[in-house]
Amino acid sequence: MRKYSVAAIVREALRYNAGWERAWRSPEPKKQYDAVIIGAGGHGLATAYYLGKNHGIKNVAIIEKGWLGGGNTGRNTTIIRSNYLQDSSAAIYEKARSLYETLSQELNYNVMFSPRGVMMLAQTEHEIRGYRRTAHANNLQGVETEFIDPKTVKKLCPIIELSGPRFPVLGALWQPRGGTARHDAVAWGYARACSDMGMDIIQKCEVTDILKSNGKVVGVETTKGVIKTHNLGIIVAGNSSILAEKAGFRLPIESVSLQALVSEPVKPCMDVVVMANTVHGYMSQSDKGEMVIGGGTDGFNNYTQRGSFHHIEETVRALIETFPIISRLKMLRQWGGVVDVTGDRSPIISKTPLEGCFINCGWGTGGFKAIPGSGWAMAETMANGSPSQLASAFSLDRFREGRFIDESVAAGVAH
Amino acid sequence: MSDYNNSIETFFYKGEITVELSKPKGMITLKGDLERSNINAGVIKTLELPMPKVRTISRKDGVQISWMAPDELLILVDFKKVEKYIELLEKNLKGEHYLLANVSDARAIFNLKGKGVREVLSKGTPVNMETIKIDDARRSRLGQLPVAFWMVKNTEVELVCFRSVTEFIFNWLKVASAPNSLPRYID
Amino acid sequence: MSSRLSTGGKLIDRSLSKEFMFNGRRLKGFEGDTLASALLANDQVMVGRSFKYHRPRGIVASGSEEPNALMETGSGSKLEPNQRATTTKLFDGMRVKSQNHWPTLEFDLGAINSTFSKFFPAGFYYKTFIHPRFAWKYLFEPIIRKAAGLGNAPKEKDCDTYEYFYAHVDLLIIGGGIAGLAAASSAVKSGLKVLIVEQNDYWGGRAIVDEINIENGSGSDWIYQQVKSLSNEKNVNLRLNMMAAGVYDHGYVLLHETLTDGSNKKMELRQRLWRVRAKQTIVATGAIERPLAFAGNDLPGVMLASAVRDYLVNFGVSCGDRTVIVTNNDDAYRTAILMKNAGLEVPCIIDARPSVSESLSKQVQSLGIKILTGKAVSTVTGSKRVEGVAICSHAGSGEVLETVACDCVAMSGGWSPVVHLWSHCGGKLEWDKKNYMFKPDLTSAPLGANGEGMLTVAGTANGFLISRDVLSDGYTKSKEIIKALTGKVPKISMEKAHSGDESEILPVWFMPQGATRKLKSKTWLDFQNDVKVSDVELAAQEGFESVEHTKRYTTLGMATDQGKLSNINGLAVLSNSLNVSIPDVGTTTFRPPFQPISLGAIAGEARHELFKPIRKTSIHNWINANGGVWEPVADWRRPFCFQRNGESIKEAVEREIVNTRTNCGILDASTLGKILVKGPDAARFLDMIYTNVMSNLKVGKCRYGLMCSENGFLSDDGVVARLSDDSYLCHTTSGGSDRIHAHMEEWLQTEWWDWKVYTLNLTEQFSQIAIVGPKARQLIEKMGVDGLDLSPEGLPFMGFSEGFIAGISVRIFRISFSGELSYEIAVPALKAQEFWDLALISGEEFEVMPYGTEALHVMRAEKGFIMIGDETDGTVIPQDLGLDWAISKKKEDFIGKRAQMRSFMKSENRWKLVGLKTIDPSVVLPDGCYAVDGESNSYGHKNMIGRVTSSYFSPTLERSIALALVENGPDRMNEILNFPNLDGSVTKAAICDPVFFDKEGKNQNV
Amino acid sequence: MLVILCPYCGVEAEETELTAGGEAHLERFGPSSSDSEFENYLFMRKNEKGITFERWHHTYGCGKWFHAARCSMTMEIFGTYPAQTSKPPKKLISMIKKKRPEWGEGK
Ligand SMILES: Cc1cc2nc3c(=O)[nH]c(=O)nc-3n(C[C@H](O)[C@H](O)[C@H](O)COP(=O)(O)OP(=O)(O)OC[C@H]3O[C@@H](n4cnc5c(N)ncnc54)[C@H](O)[C@@H]3O)c2cc1C
Ligand SMILES: NC(=O)c1ccc[n+]([C@@H]2O[C@H](COP(=O)([O-])OP(=O)(O)OC[C@H]3O[C@@H](n4cnc5c(N)ncnc54)[C@H](O)[C@@H]3O)[C@@H](O)[C@H]2O)c1
Ligand SMILES: Cc1cc2nc3c(=O)[nH]c(=O)nc-3n(C[C@H](O)[C@H](O)[C@H](O)COP(=O)(O)O)c2cc1C
Ligand SMILES: [Zn+2]
Repeated sequence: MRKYSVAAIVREALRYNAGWERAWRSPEPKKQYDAVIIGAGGHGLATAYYLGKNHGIKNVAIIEKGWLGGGNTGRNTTIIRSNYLQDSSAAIYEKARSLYETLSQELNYNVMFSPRGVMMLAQTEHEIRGYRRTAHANNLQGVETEFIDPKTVKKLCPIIELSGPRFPVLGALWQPRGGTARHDAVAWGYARACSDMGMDIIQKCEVTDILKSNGKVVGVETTKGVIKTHNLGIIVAGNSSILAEKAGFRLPIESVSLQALVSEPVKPCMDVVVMANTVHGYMSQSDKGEMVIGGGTDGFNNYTQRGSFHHIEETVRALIETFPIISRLKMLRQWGGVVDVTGDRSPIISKTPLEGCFINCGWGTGGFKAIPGSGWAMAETMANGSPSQLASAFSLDRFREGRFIDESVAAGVAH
Repeated sequence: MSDYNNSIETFFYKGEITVELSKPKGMITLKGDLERSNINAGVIKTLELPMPKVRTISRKDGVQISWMAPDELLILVDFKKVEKYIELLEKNLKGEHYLLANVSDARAIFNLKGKGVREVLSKGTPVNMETIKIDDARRSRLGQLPVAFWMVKNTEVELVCFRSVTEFIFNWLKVASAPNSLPRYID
Repeated sequence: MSSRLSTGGKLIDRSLSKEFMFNGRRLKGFEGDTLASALLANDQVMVGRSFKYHRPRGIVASGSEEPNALMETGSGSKLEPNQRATTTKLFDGMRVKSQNHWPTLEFDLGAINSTFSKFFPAGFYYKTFIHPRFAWKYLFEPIIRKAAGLGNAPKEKDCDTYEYFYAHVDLLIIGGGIAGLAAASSAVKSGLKVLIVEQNDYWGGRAIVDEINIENGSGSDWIYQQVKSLSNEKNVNLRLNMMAAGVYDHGYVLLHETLTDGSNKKMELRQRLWRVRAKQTIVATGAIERPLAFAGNDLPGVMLASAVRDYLVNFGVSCGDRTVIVTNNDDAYRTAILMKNAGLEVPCIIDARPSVSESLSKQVQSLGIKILTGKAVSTVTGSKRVEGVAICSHAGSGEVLETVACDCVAMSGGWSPVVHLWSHCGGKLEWDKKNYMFKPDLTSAPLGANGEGMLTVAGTANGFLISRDVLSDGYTKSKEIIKALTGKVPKISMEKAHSGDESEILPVWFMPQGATRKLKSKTWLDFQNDVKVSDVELAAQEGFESVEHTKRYTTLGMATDQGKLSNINGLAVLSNSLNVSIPDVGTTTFRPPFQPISLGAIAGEARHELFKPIRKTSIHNWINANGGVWEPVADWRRPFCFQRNGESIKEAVEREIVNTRTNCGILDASTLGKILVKGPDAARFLDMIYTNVMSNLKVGKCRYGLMCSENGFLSDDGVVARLSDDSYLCHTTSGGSDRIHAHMEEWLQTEWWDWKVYTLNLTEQFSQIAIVGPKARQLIEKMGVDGLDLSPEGLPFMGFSEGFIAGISVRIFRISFSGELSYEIAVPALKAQEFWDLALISGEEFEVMPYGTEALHVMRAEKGFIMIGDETDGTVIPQDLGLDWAISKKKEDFIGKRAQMRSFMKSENRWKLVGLKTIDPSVVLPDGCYAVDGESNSYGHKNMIGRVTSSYFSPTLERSIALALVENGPDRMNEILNFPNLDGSVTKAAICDPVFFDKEGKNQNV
Repeated sequence: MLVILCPYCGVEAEETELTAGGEAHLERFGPSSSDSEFENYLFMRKNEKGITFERWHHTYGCGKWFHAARCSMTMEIFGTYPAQTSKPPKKLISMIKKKRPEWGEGK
């Protein structure tokens, strides 16, 4: 793989960039692989990458029905944080966040991880208590967070209105090394590294069935023919129920549309990520200058990547109340993604009733931040055939046992 | 008595339409199977009014029955006569399965008058106001809040909301009927 | 130079002149001008800088597709960045600034990027700024952010207002060109309710400029007549300044109406967002001309040929003294002819096609315009504006044949139907092989609620380029829809437009055909985002083969114009590089809004005091005037405490507690939910809803009950009173009333629908006033009771009765959340303030004082009572809280019972409720802190064994108290736990009974 | 932005007047059920990509729960019916089959 560097850019510039190689190959599928991953989103690609890197399993195919990174990985609001409450969540999200810190160097691909800080506003007494609790838990979990007062909030983000008529800002939970990353680059960086290890990323190829024999997985049927494997990872986010059905089991998942929008770009006016959960809105400013705004989910199953406009209205109202100066900015584009929401809103990384078939799903509205950690844990689970330490709490049986991982409890939302 | 009694505060505004909080009215919720002849008969007998058809009201001389749901009516009478009517209803519904409650204090009624009344409401309700006729009743939302309303004249609507949000609804209506703010779309 | 001609200009009124300021320069325009036409009239050709390279940018287009002319308008609370000059009306006194440069538009330091643009090809940042790691946040990222971003965000609050409007129509027609107007006139007699909207402030669309003939008159006359007669029709509504922003499921169309031009300095109603429900919609949005890609095509002065024509005809503005036309189709010849006829120079038409039809060439040549067929632009010369074009053969690689001096280049690459709205909700496109454009595939329409198509397209938007076809398509599509809606074919006379045929377009996506890499790296596709032909080719070369990858890698089409001009050319370049057909490459997804719309308009009226409803109790205003410190509780406001002059909040709370425990306190508890449940099956129903048994509750008695979700977790609690054999009044928490009522109805309607039960939420019918403390009974008696026996026997603890106090009809409950003698009195809400006032007067001698929620919370914690939301958080089951006594063992079933049988819920190691006393009684444990045992868990975290759920300083006990959930807590009495603080210190506290005060209940049972 | 007919009050209600309530026709499992029956009932969902039967509540209206048959890909509404039933009406089923012959009912 050609190394990316300033020197390479200069060299290429002088010959009109004639020498750049493909970032990833687009091969035809082989007949058989040691492991097959369905879904070339961030989680699928990261899983493949760590299978190769951490476990030496490199004869791997990643099968993608569309274009790689085109699912939720390509349409999320890129918030990265790990200030979760429960131990199991804090562990995997912090693992992911810390991998993000060095991901650009590791992949030799600038994913623009920007640890600009994430603040979650407390706007009721109840929320203050909730966030104080999270700060205490994070302190014990080794996640660096603190509860800050309104003055500090204003200093970090001057465009916030502290004394909204309805919900004044009473403080915030602050994670200084949370932030954002360039979502597409995360997928592209992993894809390039996977391809470089010899893995096959097969795009425009849909898995149409899962082939089994004696309760074990033996391969997949795709629009490009049958591909054999004994180690299968289903990592398809909003489409999880459909593939699970083909594999012969059901999931505690509903697919709903989650929306987002961007404003027209403006010069930097906001240096941190702000989430305001009482009024339901969150916003950050991208490096290009757009205000990136996350909306709400529809209450009904929806596979269209579109959503209902009233969620956008609700979100925008909340954000104008929080950041009054944005009222005269304009919405440039809105879109939706099909997210997979579980019964306790926490993800699933698990073995399945079908031997040799593993699933990673349920990241719902908040799995971008988890990509490296999830890939790490999923790869370990697939390589060993049993859940890794990081993944063990996220198994499918937790619903039967009543062992939920409920993060909503501390006034948190899951983005 | 103190001056803070927001429950009897006056709310009045005149813009494109006139918005006025009505004097407290007697309001009774009746829940019961409206298909049952005994219930029907009991209501008709007590109020001396026909049963309203689906999504309409029937009214006469200060007494009104508003259709609210297949099993729910809102009965409007003189504020002072609520208890009397409840007693009568209980008598006339004896033996039936029903629920009856005085909700006069739980709701506020606004009177909205003026040519633009349909347009003002169209700023906040997804109901097609163009098709709402005299004596039609609807439950829907206005902005973010649940309301019910009925058309008493072509230019007059009565709108019911929860009492706790009287002021909010009033402010909303005030903004919506600000001078020169109507699109002049519905004539 | 660009200038205002002495005559002409259909849209301007020369008698009304307007002055405006551009970058501090005082300029003149006329009524009817857009900001863009006025700038051009003043020879302001350079109007901005591009996004990435900060290259000089001029006006390219005349409508919403304009990528370059983005301005800052207004100031202070009316400041608005990125205003598109081509769609902004000029007004007198307007102040405008150009954007994305420093220090000035003409001299911009950022333009250094342009010098080094070679080194910033598509995606360059993914390949660099990787080392050193920390430099990204502190060095590279800030520089990149500053360079990008176009205009400045406002600094002040928006002073204007916005609103919504719902409209319901049978037929919505979007676009007021000839196709839209024809469609509307078809519908006149149908009786259908029709709304036709046009984004411009005039009707007619392109036909105004490209004078066409309809029947025996001019197109303009026809348009005038149509609008006039439509305006008289009752069933047709015509609206200008209304832009269709988005199409959503089930016929929901968002229209954005502009109500003001911004000239008013005061607050005004600025925009209205229409939410239209249309049974059917006709999209007649016309087409957009495509630019041509050639080297230097981004220089100010290079414009769309149709725009040059628009400025001339509509505004009397010449975009250049010498205009060279570059084209691949006949349409641009119109511009040549018009310019020439206006007395301007047109040195030549560079036509990439090998030949032109005889009639056209004769016509043009007779005017003295040279036609250079088979030629192309090799490069445009000039630095900040066009100075000339170097001409080459289209077939070659760009070898210059001759150079022609000019100050304007008018280009036309053909037309693309405006298919955005068709596509928003799933309409598919097909490739028109004749005209080389994507047009709607009418067999794959976006579907409505009934599964049938809800949208159709007419006119140019449907791919018809000749007015004859456009007009007839307008009529035809409308007739089809009317037939579908009414079952009748409308009888109307379809008027005819006359137009000659045009010769075929040559597909040219960049020129010359064999352009070198060097030329391609100067050939712009996306003018705003600085995406060049070479960038798209590089993306393809690097494997970004999907059009979506190319878009995201190069940012093609992601600017504020959303690629209205650049997308098709970009696709074509990509298809060329990949060697696949354009339809196989496909388009990127069209998303709302059609044009950017303000966030203010999206928020509508719901701002400031209308942002979110506040619910107010009957006592609200009194509380507000008497020192109440508000706290939001669900949608209500409740007083945290009543602060007196000179008192801190803490002091106020302590005073309220001490007074309530020693004298008497009064509390507005009206926000508590009150749900009436009635019917022969009410008892059986409540046995399912509550964990405890309610069927054996005696009439006249109260019982504290718990409710769980079906998933087993505690969701609400409250006191249930049995009013009669078949009716109960269920009290819920303040936040719970609507939720619990909905929960009950859901179960009744969807599971036990044959049970005879009705429920009604009576929360607001009654205000609930609690009179609490040792002197409570005396106080109420002093108020004067009628029909009530308040003696301990007459109204014992957990009893209730009905009667009158001070002449007000009440229901009085003897329940206590404070551990004191306590009466909760339900009075009709309209009487509540009167009751409150009377209680305060009567209570004077008993030193009655109002208290707030914090005193309430402290007192309940002193008694070890749980609070939903404090001790519970959605993961706690009643068993965790020592509430096993409230969980019936007898009942076969209740909501949540099965869930609580799962292994994890029965686990030995659950965290359970205990009390905590800090070793140092003056130290209050921080809210939400955790206890640790000194070990590490499997993740390497410090092992947590419990957490504080409520923590207060108790003035009653003069020490701190806390409630906590601790692993096996009740078995660990007196054990000392360590609670690490955030500053590294540790607070020690001993486990104790959660009831800190009056465990035997002496105080309340009096 | 859906519009769904409430079968109780006959109102073509807009989505903002309604609350979505998830999969319809779930069979409740109580204390005598097995762990996996209960798990299935409470959590496992068909989550159909295509025709789904689901619950809706006319919140800003008559307050009644009803059921709708809807396609989660096209948003087509095939019909609505009262919630007091444990399976969809036969007429509705045959109507759907006619419109979508490839549909496999009740997977
Ligand atoms: C609007 C929005 C905002 C969000 N904001 C945030 C945020 O701020 N922070 C955050 O952390 N998370 C956020 N998320 C969530 C985050 O985007 C997702 O959790 C994450 O991207 C999921 O990644 P994935 O790889 O699991 O899924 P995807 O990226 O969706 O990848 C799944 C892939 O599987 C493919 N696939 C599906 N079926 C098949 C098949 N049969 N055969 C082959 N391939 C198939 C799909 O085409 C797709 O490419 C947001 C999501 C959305 C929609
Ligand atoms: N020969 C050619 O190459 C060529 C090319 C294009 C157009 N034309 C001519 O132009 C005319 C086209 O007539 P037409 O009626 O189809 O189109 P038009 O362009 O004249 O009218 C479309 C109208 O829709 C409006 N519009 C677009 N998007 C809108 C939105 N989102 N909301 C509200 N309004 C919106 C536009 O402002 C415009 O006024 C014909 O005379 C045709 O011959 C010719
Ligand atoms: C963080 C982020 C920033 C974005 N910024 C822009 C932008 O500046 N311009 C733009 O046109 N789209 C922007 N998009 C939206 C994408 O164009 C696109 O709508 C989104 O990825 C979903 O894909 P789809 O619309 O093709 O379905 C952005 C998306 C994300 C996730
Ligand atoms: Zn209804």
